Amino acid sequence: METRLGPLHLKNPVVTASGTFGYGLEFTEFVDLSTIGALCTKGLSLAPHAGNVPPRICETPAGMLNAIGLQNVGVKSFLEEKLPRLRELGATVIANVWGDIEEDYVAVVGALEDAEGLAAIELNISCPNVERGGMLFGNSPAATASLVARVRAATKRTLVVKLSPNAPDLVESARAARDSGADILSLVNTFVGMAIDPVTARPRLSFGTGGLSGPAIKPLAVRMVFQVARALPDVPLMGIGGISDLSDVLEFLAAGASAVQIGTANFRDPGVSGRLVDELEAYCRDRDTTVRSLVGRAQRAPTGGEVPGGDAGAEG
Amino acid sequence: METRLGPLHLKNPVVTASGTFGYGLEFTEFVDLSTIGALCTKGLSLAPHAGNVPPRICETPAGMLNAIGLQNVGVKSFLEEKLPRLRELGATVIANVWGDIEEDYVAVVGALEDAEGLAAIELNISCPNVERGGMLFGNSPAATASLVARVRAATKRTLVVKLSPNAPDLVESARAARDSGADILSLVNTFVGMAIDPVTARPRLSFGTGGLSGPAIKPLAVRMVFQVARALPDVPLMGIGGISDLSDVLEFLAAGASAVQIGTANFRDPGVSGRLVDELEAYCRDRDTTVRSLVGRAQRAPTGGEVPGGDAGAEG
Amino acid sequence: MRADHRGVLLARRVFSPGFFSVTFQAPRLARDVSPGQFVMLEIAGRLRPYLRRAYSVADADPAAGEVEFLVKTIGPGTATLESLAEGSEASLLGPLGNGFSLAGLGRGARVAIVAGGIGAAPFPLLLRAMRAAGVAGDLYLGGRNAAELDFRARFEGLVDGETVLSTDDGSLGEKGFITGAFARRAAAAPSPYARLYACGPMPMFAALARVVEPARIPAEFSTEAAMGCGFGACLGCVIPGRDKPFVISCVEGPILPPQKIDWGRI
Amino acid sequence: MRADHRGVLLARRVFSPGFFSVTFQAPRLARDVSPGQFVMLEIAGRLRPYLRRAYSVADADPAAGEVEFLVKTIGPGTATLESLAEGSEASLLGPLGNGFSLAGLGRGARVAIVAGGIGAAPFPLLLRAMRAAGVAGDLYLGGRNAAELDFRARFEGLVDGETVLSTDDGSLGEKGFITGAFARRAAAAPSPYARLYACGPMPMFAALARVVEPARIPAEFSTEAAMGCGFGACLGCVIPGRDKPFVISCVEGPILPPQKIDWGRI
Ligand SMILES: Cc1cc2nc3c(=O)[nH]c(=O)nc-3n(C[C@H](O)[C@H](O)[C@H](O)COP(=O)(O)OP(=O)(O)OC[C@H]3O[C@@H](n4cnc5c(N)ncnc54)[C@H](O)[C@@H]3O)c2cc1C
Ligand SMILES: Cc1cc2nc3c(=O)[nH]c(=O)nc-3n(C[C@H](O)[C@H](O)[C@H](O)COP(=O)(O)OP(=O)(O)OC[C@H]3O[C@@H](n4cnc5c(N)ncnc54)[C@H](O)[C@@H]3O)c2cc1C
Ligand SMILES: Cc1cc2nc3c(=O)[nH]c(=O)nc-3n(C[C@H](O)[C@H](O)[C@H](O)COP(=O)(O)O)c2cc1C
Ligand SMILES: Cc1cc2nc3c(=O)[nH]c(=O)nc-3n(C[C@H](O)[C@H](O)[C@H](O)COP(=O)(O)O)c2cc1C
Ligand code: FES
Ligand code: FES
Repeated sequence: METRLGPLHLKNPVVTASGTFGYGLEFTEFVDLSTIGALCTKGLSLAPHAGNVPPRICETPAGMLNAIGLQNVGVKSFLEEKLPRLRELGATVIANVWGDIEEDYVAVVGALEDAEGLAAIELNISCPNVERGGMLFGNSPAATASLVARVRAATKRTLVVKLSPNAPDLVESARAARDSGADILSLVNTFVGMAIDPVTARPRLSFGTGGLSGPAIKPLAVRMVFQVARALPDVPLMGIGGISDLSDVLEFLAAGASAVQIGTANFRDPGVSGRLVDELEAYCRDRDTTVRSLVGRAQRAPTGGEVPGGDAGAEG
Repeated sequence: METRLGPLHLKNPVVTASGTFGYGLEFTEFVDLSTIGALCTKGLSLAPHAGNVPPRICETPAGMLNAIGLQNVGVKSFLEEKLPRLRELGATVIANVWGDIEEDYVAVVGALEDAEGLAAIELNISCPNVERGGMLFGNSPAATASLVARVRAATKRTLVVKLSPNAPDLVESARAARDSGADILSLVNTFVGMAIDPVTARPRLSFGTGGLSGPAIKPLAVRMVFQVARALPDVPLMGIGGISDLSDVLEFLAAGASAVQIGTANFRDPGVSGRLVDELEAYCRDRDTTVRSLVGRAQRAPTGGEVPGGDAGAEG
Repeated sequence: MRADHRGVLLARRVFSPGFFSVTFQAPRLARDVSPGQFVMLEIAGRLRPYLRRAYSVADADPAAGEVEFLVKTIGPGTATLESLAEGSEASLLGPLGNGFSLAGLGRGARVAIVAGGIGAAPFPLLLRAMRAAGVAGDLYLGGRNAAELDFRARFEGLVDGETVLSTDDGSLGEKGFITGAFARRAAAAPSPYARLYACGPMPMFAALARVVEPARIPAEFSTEAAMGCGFGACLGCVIPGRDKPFVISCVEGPILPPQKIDWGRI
Repeated sequence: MRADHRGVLLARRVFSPGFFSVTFQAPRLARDVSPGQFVMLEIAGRLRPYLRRAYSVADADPAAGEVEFLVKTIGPGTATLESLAEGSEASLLGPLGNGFSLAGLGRGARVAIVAGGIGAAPFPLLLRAMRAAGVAGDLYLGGRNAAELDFRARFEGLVDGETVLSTDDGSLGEKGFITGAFARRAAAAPSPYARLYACGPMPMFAALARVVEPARIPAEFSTEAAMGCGFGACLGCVIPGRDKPFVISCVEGPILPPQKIDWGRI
């Protein structure tokens, strides 16, 4: 099950996704943290951050919307109160970080640089760049390139860049991140969505819009992983989006992801990540195959079947 | 329940979506076609079209993927065999059309120009523009503008332009369509997605990718309708995406749609469109309100609640 | 006439793990259905499965107002049916499709029925109609192993003719594919069979087509495709055709003669 | 310790339309839970509702290994519970949250319990604990109308004190809000009550806070927020706080003193 993503070596490809696994410590009764490939922390900022006013979440068909607003304890208390305990528990930790301007990212990464027991940094670029009037870092390849380059220069650590599915051109964003020094790309973050109470006609989230996650987005995430893997076959990918069971894991591996991140499923089923490690191991044993050989299989399958005169209409 | 969308007057705001209602005649045992606001035909091309090889559809969490490939009987047999019967049944018909190059669209619209009993034309711009190497008409505002202008010049009919949610910048595409002569915008079409069989690692659809529809996409569609209604308050909108029950209809109206289109729900529940007309009528009667006054209510609701220092992070 | 019938689950009969039958109270459907037709079944209020699932009507008792389905568990739809509590409701959209035809078969005519696994589902109702029309028939049932053919008990007393069994592993009846067993008997000239009715996976149909087309035995295959609606609206269920690009299997079928299918494009 | 317990539905008791109780077999949970704690409940294999739903443990019988929930039907989650067949399984994640505290209440102490509608859910278990600790208490139950208070039957024999009822329409007990009924009795100086336990909608809490804070009556409110996980992982359930921006209600609560909540930001 040993999994290599460029410079990052994990004992298996099952990782828990940022913001859906707290700081790991909330899950100790449900998962032995030393058994999963890695965990991504809640998004860390330099200072503690309060987040948005409630309601922050609501349910949608086969998924949920959230606008937590990146509430977190801040990098200092993470290093003092969380990381040491995670080390004791033998967890492989990826620190997910964010900021409002490039300097914020650089500062957080700097604060983490000498910390013991961090396997990698994951940049959440789905944040509003306040210097650019709130336009998201992830929504322009130029902004992505500039941010990733700045962070790359500031750290020797393995750098994961987490792509936003809301980017106008995902492959361009992926290329920009890769060319600016990302070692690994993780995709996808949540899709901007909205739910409105039919009776009061008020948005269900106080923030108005929120990020859509859960099984509902899986077909979109699989397509994006497939597309980026095809365009950038040399970049190791972590697939994310609605993964709930073993077949979902296999689906993302087949699409071209070398590892997967489990998100919203952790809320419904806090033990799911540990169980998926066991199930994937059993699957590989039974078919005596390796995780590595499961990666990208769909890339080699023939597609595009149409009859003469058939069009390429993916819609209808 | 009388509903005005610019030049288009419907007896009520409940319309059935293209490709999910056949040519209407498949539903006569389940819906009295004269009672619904309108029906959109399967996408029509000048010549009959065969479509993609099976498998063409697969189920996804709270939705489905399709790559039918725009199979249709062609405009000639539509005019000879379908439209006359639809007229007899008292149906209000919107002809959904598509093509590979601008001339195709112009030709289909021309063939429909003198047909009796068509309420409007709906342009499906989510089709590959073969002249532009298959890039979808809907994915560039320039291509959209050029196509809509050509069609606008070719017809006196009410023109609905159906937007693709896969466009890099939906509001730009909407503006381009409006500025080039669209009377009404309908949104959204399906989202490009993919499903892979976990065991065989082959895409579940022979075409590879497909269009995602159903309740799963509702939060994304609601957000897009809300966003376009806010940017272009003067343009009448038809909201589409995962609508299955009355509260979904109310949600899209609140977001800013003047009418709604029911799609995939017609497969599960062929009588749903007629029932929604009755339920909406009853709802308005009980609260003695009008459909018109339900439109855009959420636009007026306050949003963006955050605490000092709270960020605008819609994701996480 | 097609309608969305309310059905109440009366009874479930389990033949072997994953093979069972369910009987619903649905009077109008029981009256209107003919052999080979199917319904699109939904269990109310569920998002999973999202689309309805297609099931052939295995048997119908108009007097009692009951319809029965023979089911093999595969995924969420069939699993829901397997665990559905008695007394629960389902909506049964149907009857759908064209159904089998006995036209042109006089009293005393002899036909063959070939079923691969759960493909046997539509045949109890067809056998009743045959008996009423005085048509005799041999039943060929093939499966992976003996356990997967336990549901043959459902055919007791229904067959006016021979019952031939085969299993891939030889644990019951002849060893090998049922198509071989059928071919050996049907090949005889003149063929003992005036018509072939078959239901099973596509490869079985392809093998049967290679037998009956040269032998000029008229055949009716109950085809299966992933269906989004079941009544001609989604165009999801097409099968490559010979005289046109695609056959819409839910309305032009599911019962199709081999001549309508382009086996080269399957 | 928190765990995902398998629960089997033993019985359902319906008090009035939309108001019912469900009893599950779940021995370890029955043993480990304390008053005011809750579980996140899921019915296996369903995509709807997608997230688990939170329910206070209304009562627990460690000897019999049973836990009971008092429920009001609102949407898909509660509706599924209302129609769940006996013998069906659910997963019960818990016990979660901090629970009520009886600390500092000597034998003979008298407290008040104020419940708005289904907010009464957590109190049977609390009343048992009070009786064991020799603490007396008056129960204040408020609802929209008489029918919505039929579940008061569930409290028979549990209250060591007065039971005061009120309805908005006056169809049962005093007319008006239950907070008024409580205020009139609690206001007396010295207050008859050493502590207030309350559960209901936020506006009720706000009204109660305006009574107990000036009167210096210690209070414990069982708060309610939309919960994504129930164990501190999603940060979806926060409530505006006084000494910090937000309280994470699922782990720091759901039982909170009014002093921790910033009523101005509710
Ligand atoms: C006209 C018609 C009549 C039918 N009659 C019957 C019947 O009487 N009894 C019965 O048991 N079934 C019948 N079927 C098949 C039945 O509809 C499918 O088995 C069912 O849709 C499976 O749904 P599911 O949710 O359980 O599995 P799904 O999740 O839909 O399928 C699970 C996996 O199995 C694959 N799959 C889907 N259908 C089949 C299949 N038929 N065979 C093999 N793999 C499949 C899917 O691609 C998927 O990978 C009929 C199908 C049609 C089109
Ligand atoms: C700690 C805690 C303990 C709880 N204990 C109980 C209990 O013991 N018994 C019980 O019946 N309920 C209890 N609840 C409330 C219960 O969790 C909700 O009623 C339930 O989530 C509703 O889910 P649903 O799917 O039925 O409706 P949903 O679809 O979740 O809600 C339907 C509509 O009602 C709104 N809504 C959601 N929750 C509430 C609510 N609580 N009150 C009013 N409107 C709401 C939603 O915004 C939505 O618009 C508790 C909640 C919490 C946080
Ligand atoms: C099977 C299928 C076929 C479709 N065919 C067309 C089409 O021919 N033209 C078109 O403009 N939209 C087509 N659509 C898109 C729908 O009209 C609708 O925009 C989309 O499905 C989203 O709505 P829904 O979630 O309610 O289904 C099709 C959708 C489905 C599911
Ligand atoms: C409540 C919640 C909070 C999240 N917080 C973060 C975050 O802080 N940083 C981040 O990069 N992604 C965050 N995400 C996104 C997830 O990590 C993941 O990318 C997304 O949810 C899609 O995966 P899923 O469908 O498996 O949940 C959050 C998601 C949810 C549901
Ligand atoms: S299943 Fe929809 S057209 Fe046949
Ligand atoms: S419900 Fe998830 S943190 Fe409280």
